[in-house]
Amino acid sequence: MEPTLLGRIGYAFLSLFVITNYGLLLIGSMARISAKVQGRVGQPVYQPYIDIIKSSVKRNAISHGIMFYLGPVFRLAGGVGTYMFIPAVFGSVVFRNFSDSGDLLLVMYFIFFGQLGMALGAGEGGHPYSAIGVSRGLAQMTAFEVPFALSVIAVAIQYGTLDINAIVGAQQGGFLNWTLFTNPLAVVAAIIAFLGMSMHNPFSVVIAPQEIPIGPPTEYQANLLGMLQTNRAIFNGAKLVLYMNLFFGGATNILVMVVKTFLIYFINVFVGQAFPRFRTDQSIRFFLGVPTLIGIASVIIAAV
Amino acid sequence: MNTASFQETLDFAIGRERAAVEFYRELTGKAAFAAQKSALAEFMAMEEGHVAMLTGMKSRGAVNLSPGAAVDLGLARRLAAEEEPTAAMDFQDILVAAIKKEERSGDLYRSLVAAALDPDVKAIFERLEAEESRHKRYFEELYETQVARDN
Amino acid sequence: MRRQNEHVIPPETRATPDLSSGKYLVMWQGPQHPGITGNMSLRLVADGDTVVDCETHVGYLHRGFEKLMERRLWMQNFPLVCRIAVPEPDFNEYCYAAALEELAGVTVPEKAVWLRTLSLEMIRLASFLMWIGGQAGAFGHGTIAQWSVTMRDYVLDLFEELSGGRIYHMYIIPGGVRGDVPDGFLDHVLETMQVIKKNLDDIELVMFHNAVFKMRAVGLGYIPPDWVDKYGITGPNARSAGVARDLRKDLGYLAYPQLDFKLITGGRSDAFERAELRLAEMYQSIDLIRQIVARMPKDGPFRERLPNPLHWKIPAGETYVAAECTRGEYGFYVVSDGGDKPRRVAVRGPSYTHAVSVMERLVRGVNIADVAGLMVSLHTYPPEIER
Amino acid sequence: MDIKDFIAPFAVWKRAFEKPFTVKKPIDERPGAPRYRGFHINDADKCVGCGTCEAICMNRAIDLVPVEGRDAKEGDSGLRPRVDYGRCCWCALCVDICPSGSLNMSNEYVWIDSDPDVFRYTPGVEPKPWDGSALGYRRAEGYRLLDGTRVPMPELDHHEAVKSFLELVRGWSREQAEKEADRCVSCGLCIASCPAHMEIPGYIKAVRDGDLETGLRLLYQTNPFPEACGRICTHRCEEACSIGTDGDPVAIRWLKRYIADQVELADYSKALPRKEASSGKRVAIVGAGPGGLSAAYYLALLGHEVTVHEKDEAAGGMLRYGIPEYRLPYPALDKDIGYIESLGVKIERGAPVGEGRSLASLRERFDAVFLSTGLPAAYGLDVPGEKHPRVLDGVAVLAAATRGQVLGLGARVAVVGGGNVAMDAARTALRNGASVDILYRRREEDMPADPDEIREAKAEGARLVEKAIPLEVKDAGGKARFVWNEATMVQKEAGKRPVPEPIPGAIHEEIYDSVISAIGQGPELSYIAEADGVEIRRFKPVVDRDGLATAAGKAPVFAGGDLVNDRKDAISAIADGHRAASAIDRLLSGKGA
Repeated sequence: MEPTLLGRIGYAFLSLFVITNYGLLLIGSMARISAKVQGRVGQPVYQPYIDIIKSSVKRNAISHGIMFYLGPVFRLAGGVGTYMFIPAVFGSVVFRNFSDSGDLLLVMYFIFFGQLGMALGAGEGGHPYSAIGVSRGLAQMTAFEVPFALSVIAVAIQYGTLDINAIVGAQQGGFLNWTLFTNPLAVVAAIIAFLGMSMHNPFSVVIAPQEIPIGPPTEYQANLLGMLQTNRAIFNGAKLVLYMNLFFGGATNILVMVVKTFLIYFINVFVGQAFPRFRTDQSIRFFLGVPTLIGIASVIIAAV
Repeated sequence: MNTASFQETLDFAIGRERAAVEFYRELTGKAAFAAQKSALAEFMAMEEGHVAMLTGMKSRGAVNLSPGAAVDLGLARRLAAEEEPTAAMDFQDILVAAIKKEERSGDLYRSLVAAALDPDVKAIFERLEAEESRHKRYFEELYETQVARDN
Repeated sequence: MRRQNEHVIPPETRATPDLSSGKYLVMWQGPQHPGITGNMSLRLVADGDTVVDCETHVGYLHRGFEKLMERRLWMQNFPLVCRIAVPEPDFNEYCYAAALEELAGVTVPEKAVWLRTLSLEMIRLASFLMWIGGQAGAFGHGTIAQWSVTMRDYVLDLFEELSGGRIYHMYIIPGGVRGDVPDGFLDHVLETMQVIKKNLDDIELVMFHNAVFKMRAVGLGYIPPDWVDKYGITGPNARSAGVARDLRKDLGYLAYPQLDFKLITGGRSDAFERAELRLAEMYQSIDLIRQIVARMPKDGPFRERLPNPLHWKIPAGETYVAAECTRGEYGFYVVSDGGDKPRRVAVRGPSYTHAVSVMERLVRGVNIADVAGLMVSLHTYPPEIER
Repeated sequence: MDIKDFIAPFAVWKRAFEKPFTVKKPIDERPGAPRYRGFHINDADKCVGCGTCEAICMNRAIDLVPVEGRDAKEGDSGLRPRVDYGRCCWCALCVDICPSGSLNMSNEYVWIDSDPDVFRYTPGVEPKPWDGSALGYRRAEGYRLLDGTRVPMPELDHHEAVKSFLELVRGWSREQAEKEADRCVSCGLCIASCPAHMEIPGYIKAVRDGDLETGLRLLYQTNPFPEACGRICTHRCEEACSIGTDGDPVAIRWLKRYIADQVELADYSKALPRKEASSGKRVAIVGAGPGGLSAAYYLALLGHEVTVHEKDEAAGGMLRYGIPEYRLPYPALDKDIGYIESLGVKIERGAPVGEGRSLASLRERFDAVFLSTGLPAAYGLDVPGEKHPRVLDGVAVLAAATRGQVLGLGARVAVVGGGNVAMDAARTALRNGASVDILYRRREEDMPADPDEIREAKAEGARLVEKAIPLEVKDAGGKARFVWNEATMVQKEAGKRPVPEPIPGAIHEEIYDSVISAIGQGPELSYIAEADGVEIRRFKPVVDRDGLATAAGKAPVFAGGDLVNDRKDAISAIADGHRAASAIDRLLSGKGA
């Protein structure tokens, strides 16, 4: 039975709630794994909750104008927007969100929307580090966008659709149907782009603490920072779900979703702990090199 | 104990103290200079105090003295001065005389304790003996700290 | 990635960018900045993300040590000097103590000489461990930093056991040291060295065979050999430029003449090689510590009796005592006017040269992202600039 | 760059399967090392509040503060160090230097409180969980910042010493004196315990600085007998010395002597203050001992005309007639007295007060009188036979020795008593070729004499017979047969000193050529008449704080010295003299008492 619009909105909120908490726990447990590599016991898994609560109850004393406040709002909107048009669990009524109302292009737009909003907001803060971080971030984003876009194009060609539900549906019926196995080059290009998207080493150029202390978020504190921290969980969740749907056969229940997204996210940490950070120019050169070639190859293969 | 023997016992004791006052008065008569007179006057006043105390007890009808004997520093038994102090007597001479006098009183009461038949009288003599031992102790201590400092 | 022999020597003169042109970005790196190795600040003028001019600013940590010392008794300065270079306080303690002993004509017992050498080598290792964490961290490799700081803590544990203090050991007191080694301490030293050596092997594998680290560090901050004398560059920075200079060899102080070690030099003189050279010196330190433990006299006095510290007067005179610290020549110039307080103390820390003159020049033309890595590769401790 | 550069970095993950470096509960699982320099602990009973920790602390983090229920007493200022952890840098120099070793550190390093004021506290007084901690920073064995060993004083060899009356203690060279002076921490505990409150740290500093004129000036501020006191003072200061809490106390007495010895009498006037203009007032002093002459010195300095009446043929009192030459040579004493006389003090020698020169007449002729006649009369043995001709009086023997008379003590001498007079008499007898037994009623540790004196007397060959209660002196063909009863020490009353109790039957006797009695001395007070109005209690003039015995009648009468005070030593007499001089000056110049 098709739920009413109000019902769908209710489900969407529930879904958003679940993904937020999942995102937070994911961040917490990844921090714990990173700590293990670094020889530490590490923070509690629930530490992100504490951080958000602490930030959110504080009062913001500084104003840099309307755009400054809107930055985190845009960012959060980007995160929520991305998530809202991806089915978290294939075939689920609750977790399908509004995936039938948008397609892959809309989702990709939302991925950038938040960044742009953030760029405008943080730029308003007037701190040079924000500006540098923004320019670095946008430059790198442009770079990893190339292999990512290429692999999305390859997927779209392969499945002949931009509808995410349809792409997931096409991968059902055994893991050999996953894009991972049907179009591995596209997946490789996309995963490399994903490293850049997730801001882990060696692509952590935006927040690069030793170079430009934390970059754009430097200027944000208190509840605005809380908003950014919340978005981080949602946005991560959304991207992971998207990757899972496009390349790893989606999920038919929440457990599969958790396992798959956890593993996808772990790739970041796995690489991130082993390498230092690229300089921005090195990062750009990197993305425009091998990953782009792989992406092109995947498109060619898909097209042929 | 009957009242008579109580009165009698105390009268005897008061008599001893009066004799002590007389002893010092006699010594004062021999004294040649201020320091001697001052020391003797002090000890005499002490004995007069004892007279007053015993008289008070007599009128109240109860002996109010501790039975605990003071520690014997053992000086009295050794000190030599048999001879009576002279006009040139110094502090040592006066103290020795005082210690000897208290020693004699103690000895007397001790023999009275031994001779007493009435247990109550015996108890009073015991207490008086203890009291005299405390007086002796007082002078012995003075002797130790003021005279025989180096011995 | 830059190739070898492609070194661009930064211009000697400062650029004069027209800041009102709107072309340049003026940016302060520090004093609150995770990429700065202490309380110091760099005022960078960037053209895009390339630094065209840099001005170093110190003074954030100025406590006037040298002046304070003139107001304190000779012995009272002993707990003060260690604060001049926080990560390796023992060199201050040694230089101050040795200067006083020289002026007062005191000979330190043999046992104290060895204990001092042990203490200096241990802190050399600790300081290098802290540095290697900083070097990895400056390029974003936090994992190495976490490991090496742990290893440093293990050395600090040893210091805690030996002297009762982790950071400020205050162990090398004028006249000798403050105590003999506790029971079992030397075994702990050897065990810890084993652990650290194993970890250094891991670091060597992960950090020095790392594509990204090489991309960042190779060719960065090239110091031409002819700068060494011109700027007064010492320590690994000079040795990496191929200049064989090490006070442990050149002056032969403490027990170093009796220890077996080779001077390590390089020639490529960039951030990567300086890191490699320091790693090699860390291994060398471990080796030296093992030698010291094996050859140290078992007993004997560890401190020469000095006059009452409350009235101790040192005959008039002046002296300069130097030691090779992790960053180069560390020296104390002490003047006595015969009184119970120093007339003048001047501290020569290598960071003055490295973090101010050399840094200001090397940073010209460098990407903003590399400024932190470059600064760390010079291994500087700002507190010693501000005595 | 090769493929290894892409693969090798993943080796970091090896670490993920190993035990973490960090621990979950650092506070519980990570105690400080045994030597850790944590929060201070102080044994408040051992601490003497000398403040050396305060002096060495470069951060001024330590303050000496009064503590409830702990009063100042000799050798203890009653203060205790309070540490301010807002300033402390945990360098532990305070622990290193603490003279008594009471101040230490625990290995406790965690202390959290929201009230910043609690981090300033007095260890050992305010209870803390780490009090009495067995672990923590301690001074290493064999490591001390202060020197606990006294510079050895050159002395005559005992075999040599006993042959003559040459001065035993030779005195220090400049180097030795400066080395000893260096041991002082200038805590000043000694000042409080010195009866004259001499500026001890000041003159020790003068020795260190080689500025002996300043040193001499500081000595004369409170004591015009530095030569004498530098030799024979009972040095209560050294008992209070904080360095002595864990080592030899600073040899304050010898340092004083060093200063006085080094400055020639002719140079005294350059260093010392000049007399004030004449006040026209006249003061009589009875007795030219240390008390009387001190009063004379300070009164003369204040411009008063002073006349000292001395019964003996030479001035100095007990310093001259009671102390043998080998301890205090006469030239040294003459130097002290000579300087006092040079200020115009008139000493009438051989002029006893009494018949023809009564106290009343002095009160007529002078504006004030100071009595310091001391304790010239020896108390008798008070045993049967004490009037035996071979039973001698210790004080008289010493005086005869001073006068150069033939003592004729014989070959075997017994000295009865355990005070300094007994020791002096014994050693004088030894120097006259006698073999000497010292008989004392109690044990050696109960002897009132200076431990040094006892040690030296024994070293010179005197035999010490402890626990010997004199019983009787019998005649043995012109010699004296001394009978004593061996005693055992019995603790009869708690808190009092044990009493010698004769052991029945343990009677010993020995024949001696002379028996010197030195059990104690008393005053000679026959010159004070009742009419003088001086109150006397138990053979002691009763005086107020300033030494005033009576203001009634003509000139006020002051008294001091052994006659009055209980300490019965030179320095107390000097203090009395100084105090009385100040009081007399106030009275005479109308400044109010």
